[in-house]
Amino acid sequence: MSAFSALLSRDLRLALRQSADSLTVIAFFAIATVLFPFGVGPEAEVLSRIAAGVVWVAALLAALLSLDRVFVVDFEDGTLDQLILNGQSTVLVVLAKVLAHWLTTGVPLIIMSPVLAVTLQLPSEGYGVLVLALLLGTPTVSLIGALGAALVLGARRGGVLLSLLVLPLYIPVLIFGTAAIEATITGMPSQPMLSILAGLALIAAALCPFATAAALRQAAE
Amino acid sequence: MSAFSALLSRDLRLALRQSADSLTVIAFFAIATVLFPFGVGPEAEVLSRIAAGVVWVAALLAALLSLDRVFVVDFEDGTLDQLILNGQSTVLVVLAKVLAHWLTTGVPLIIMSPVLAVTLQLPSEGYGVLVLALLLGTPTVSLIGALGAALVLGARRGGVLLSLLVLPLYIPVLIFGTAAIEATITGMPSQPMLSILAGLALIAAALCPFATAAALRQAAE
Amino acid sequence: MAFDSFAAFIDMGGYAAWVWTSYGLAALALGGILILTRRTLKAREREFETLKANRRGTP
Amino acid sequence: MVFAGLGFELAAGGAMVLRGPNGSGKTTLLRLMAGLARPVAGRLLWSNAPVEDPEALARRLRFIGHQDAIKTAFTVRENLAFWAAFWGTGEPALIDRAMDTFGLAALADFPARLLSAGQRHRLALARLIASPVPLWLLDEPANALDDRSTGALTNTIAEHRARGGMVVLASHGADLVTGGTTLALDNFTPTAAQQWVEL
Amino acid sequence: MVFAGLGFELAAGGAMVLRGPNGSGKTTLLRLMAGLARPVAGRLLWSNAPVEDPEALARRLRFIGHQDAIKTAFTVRENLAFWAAFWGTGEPALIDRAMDTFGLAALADFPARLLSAGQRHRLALARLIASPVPLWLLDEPANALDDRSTGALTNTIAEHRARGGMVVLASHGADLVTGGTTLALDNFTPTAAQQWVEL
Amino acid sequence: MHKFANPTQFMRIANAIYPWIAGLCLILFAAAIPIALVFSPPDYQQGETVRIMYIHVSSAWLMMMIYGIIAANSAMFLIWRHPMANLAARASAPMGATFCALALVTGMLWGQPMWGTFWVWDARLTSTLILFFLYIGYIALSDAFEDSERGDKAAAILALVGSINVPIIHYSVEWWNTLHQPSIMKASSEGIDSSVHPSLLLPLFLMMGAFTMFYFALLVLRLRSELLAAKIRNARLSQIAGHAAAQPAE
Ligand code: HEM
Ligand SMILES: Nc1ncnc2c1ncn2[C@@H]1O[C@H](COP(=O)(O)OP(=O)(O)OP(=O)(O)O)[C@@H](O)[C@H]1O
Ligand SMILES: Nc1ncnc2c1ncn2[C@@H]1O[C@H](COP(=O)(O)OP(=O)(O)OP(=O)(O)O)[C@@H](O)[C@H]1O
Ligand SMILES: [Mg+2]
Ligand SMILES: [Mg+2]
Repeated sequence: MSAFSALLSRDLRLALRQSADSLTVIAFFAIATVLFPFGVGPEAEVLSRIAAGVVWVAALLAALLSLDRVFVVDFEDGTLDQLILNGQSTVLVVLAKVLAHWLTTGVPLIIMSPVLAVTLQLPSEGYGVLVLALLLGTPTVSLIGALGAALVLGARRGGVLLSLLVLPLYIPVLIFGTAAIEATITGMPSQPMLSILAGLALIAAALCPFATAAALRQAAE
Repeated sequence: MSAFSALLSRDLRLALRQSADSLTVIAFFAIATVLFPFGVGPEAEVLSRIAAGVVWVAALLAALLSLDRVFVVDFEDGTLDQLILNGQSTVLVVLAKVLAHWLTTGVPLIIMSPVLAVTLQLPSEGYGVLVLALLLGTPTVSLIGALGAALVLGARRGGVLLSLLVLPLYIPVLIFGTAAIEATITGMPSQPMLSILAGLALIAAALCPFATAAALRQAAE
Repeated sequence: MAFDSFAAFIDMGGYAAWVWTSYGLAALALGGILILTRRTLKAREREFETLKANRRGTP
Repeated sequence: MVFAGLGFELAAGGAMVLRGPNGSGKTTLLRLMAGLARPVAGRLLWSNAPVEDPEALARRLRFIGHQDAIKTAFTVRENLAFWAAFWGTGEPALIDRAMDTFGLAALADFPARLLSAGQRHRLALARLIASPVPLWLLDEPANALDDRSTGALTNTIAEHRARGGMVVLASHGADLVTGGTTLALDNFTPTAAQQWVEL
Repeated sequence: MVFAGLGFELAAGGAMVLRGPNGSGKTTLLRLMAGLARPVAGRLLWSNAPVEDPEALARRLRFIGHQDAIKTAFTVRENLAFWAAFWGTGEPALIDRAMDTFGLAALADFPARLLSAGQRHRLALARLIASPVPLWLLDEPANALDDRSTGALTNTIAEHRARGGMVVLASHGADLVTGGTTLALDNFTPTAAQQWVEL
Repeated sequence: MHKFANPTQFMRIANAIYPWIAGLCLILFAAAIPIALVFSPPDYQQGETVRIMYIHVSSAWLMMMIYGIIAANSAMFLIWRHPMANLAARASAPMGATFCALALVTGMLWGQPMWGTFWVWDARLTSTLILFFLYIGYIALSDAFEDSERGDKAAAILALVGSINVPIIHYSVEWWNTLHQPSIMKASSEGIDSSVHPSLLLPLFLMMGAFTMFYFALLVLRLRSELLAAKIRNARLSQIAGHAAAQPAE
């Protein structure tokens, strides 16, 4: 367990040391969201119609950009070899890194999302469920994304390939995440979608860490 | 000039060696575009209303992801030092890399865009001008993106920071690119917007390479 | 025999465009992958032969 | 890439130097022994039994390779402290001893980004002291070191062996150990023969 | 970080060895001479005149540092051929000579990814022959090389000097040159004094 | 098991049965195409468009079966390191992607006349699309590495993780109520009131058989091809490795 907490605190400190880091994820999220009114035009009814979808898509793309480097730096400077030789289990390493990623990107995104929803004129009933849906959805995003990041370690054009692998797997999260918000806005119960989001998170938590650990070990080989 | 063509052909060969490479950029473009109907819902009139904007935003994000690594790899393996010591000018290096980037990502994106416009139900008058606008806009994207990539060399989480620096500069391209398409669809002349796009490309071509070269020399120091 | 005439067969009860495109694309896809497979196989066989010949050539 | 019929023994306090021209397989063999690579054919034997539990093996060895595994945003001390905490062996006092031994004490609060090539490599080696284990696998440990640091390394290895530790190292230059066995790897043969390593 | 009052001369056929403990500033000085870093204060003099045109200086020198600048997707030959074409000096025959000299001929069509540490470094050094220039700046060129390759490097440097070339190199181990001057860098002092290098 | 892991043995068997598979494939196609296009009756609801079903359902079946085969072979490759399992998975992927694309396109071509739209975002269609992206991802990942072995293993892990999508595709029509047709197999075992009349099942099974045999026949050819590629690579490497320890001239 000491390995887990040592690694987690190292990753958090590394993220804090460059204080710009978490900020940049949020900033990307903000800018990508703000690009839409430019591309689509400022009409309120169009914007509020697409608001939930745009916030989710922007959050996914922001998470994706930050995922790109979850393992790459450690891989390239030889740290990964040493992390694997921890005498316990590579799954531990994966869990620490995923948790650190979620804390440094998922959480800031969740905190930021209501503000952006305002600029996109999301109807006010939607805010609570937007935060809740992101809270249930972002862990899945980090878990699946870490698997993708481990798989593309050492590949050329890793960033693009990562998106290719991971974005399709995000589709269910995106569908149920926006459906929950749409449901609330139109006065329907959002609870079924939210439970599916929770279920997806559980499935991802059960499968992804092992697959990620396997991918890391074979990347080191 | 021999340095320019040697570097250009090297970058193209590096890209071709993995035949999957250009494909992955296209695939990202496709997936990011396809994500929108998931987020926004499948109604034809909403989709066709936002089609032009979504295609442009997806193209920008795709270009952005691939820009991430334009200089990083050369920087990390020491190639950049040697490229700067070319005995001629660093601008040459920048031009070759930007051209290679545009040929391997901008051109495939342009070719792909009409297909994606179909899935988003863009009105049929828009296709020609979509291609034309991308043709005039993507060089600017590559030029500005290379500057951003050079600026963040050596920064951790380079990808995210890069997006942050570069995305706001893309806004004019995005605005006039989509405006040209909207104009055509609504039966107005698109020529003014297209000339502005061409003007932006010229300004970028005049300013960016020098700034990029300076940033690269700075990064090597 | 489900059709009265050749014209009816081509017309597919008014759904010619959908039915014939489906069959056409299927033929194209299966034929395409068959041809691609055979072509790479032939190319590799040739390459392997020359490689073996070269090896025999150089002691 | 496989080692044709390769075997050697290493007792407590023993040392082995891998020698051989570039590309003879020294790095490959060290990574294989560390469990970072798996043999294509054949087995890795430890005390004459196949390694069943690579995790237990990993707890007993430390591999220092061509790459330094240093975070440039951290100071020298933070780098050492992280690995000691992560591996869970060693105590805080050892971190200072490690920095003293490899002449890094003056640089303790220096960001690792500013270190020279040799200083970085010394920081990597300092982990051997900060987080002790019985078996050291060192890939060209004297690379980029100046004479004084090479001396410090030689002493460190000697002390480790005196305490019963084992060392396997790859080297081109001067011998860093006295009285160890030498394994010449010239006959690294890329054939699919059986391969085993016994420790 | 600045060199306090530093000056030396190098004639055609001359050689200089930079020596000093880790962190004494050898790499920094070499990068300064290459024009990759700029002096904080003071000037870089070449034939007693300040360097006005760093591009012209760059055409006359080759810097081989700790990093190898090798594309692992390319073969050994492709790597060499690219740099020769990029720098525009040298002819195709020289590429083969370069590979012969550093024992890479058999590996010519091998992807560079598969090379060992020493083979990679030899590939980096082979650029000196494939794309000739008068001044060589070499940072610890014998790192990771086996004995035979070190011999080949020594010969190559001697031949280069015999043809009137100049070499500045940083080294910890054996001397790679005969009869050159040695600059001991122990007194690298991190103060803001004037600094100049004359070649 | 071990006998099949040996490439030479395996290929001997595969080459021996190849003519039979190929012949069976030709016969099945020769029977299926005329029956599907000419001799079978139109559906009472869907009219002549039902003829698309023979292609659509056969491709859909193949794309799922091939993904299953890839996942199984990937597991064998990761656990026992059977090189043949890896080659079989690699050789299958492009065919799976082709059938998947075919199922999607024919589904869209059927959807337009039946549902009035090419595409809806329902569970089956979405999960099929994800399968297509998984195929593309598998292929891209397996040759994204300079070291082909790295690509093989990474792609194998992806294939295993992605395999949870296959049951989702199959059961999606039961778990969520959708526009898409429920399962035929279930409908026909209950017999009556099936949207798929027994006279339509004959051409469907013939076509499925023909597609399946087509896949296996092509698999043999592609395996032969992959093995040759591996042999060529090895020959190249050993040619060089013969001198790998070559040393500088002094
Ligand atoms: C793009 C659109 C479509 C897609 C992606 C799609 C996908 C699939 C898939 C994956 C299956 C195999 C399911 C399994 O065997 O478990 C299937 C079967 C089937 N599809 Fe579609 N389909 C599409 C459109 C349609 C349309 C428009 C119809 C008819 C109106 C249709 C009718 C059927 C039938 C009858 C079956 C066989 C039922 C079964 O075995 O489950 N499909 N389709
Ligand atoms: N997949 C592979 N197939 C064939 N040969 C390979 C493969 N990977 C590596 N090699 C060869 O194995 C050798 C690598 O050996 P290794 O890196 O262990 O050498 P080394 O003894 O550490 O050399 P150095 O002294 O240069 O560090 C190289 O000659 C390389 O060409
Ligand atoms: N920005 C800086 N401020 C202060 N000191 C610095 C700075 N950058 C580097 N240094 C110091 O300068 C030295 C770097 O010198 P350099 O890398 O040239 O050493 P070297 O002689 O090449 O050593 P080695 O033999 O280890 O390669 C280090 O001691 C480092 O601490
Ligand atoms: Mg080595
Ligand atoms: Mg140095």
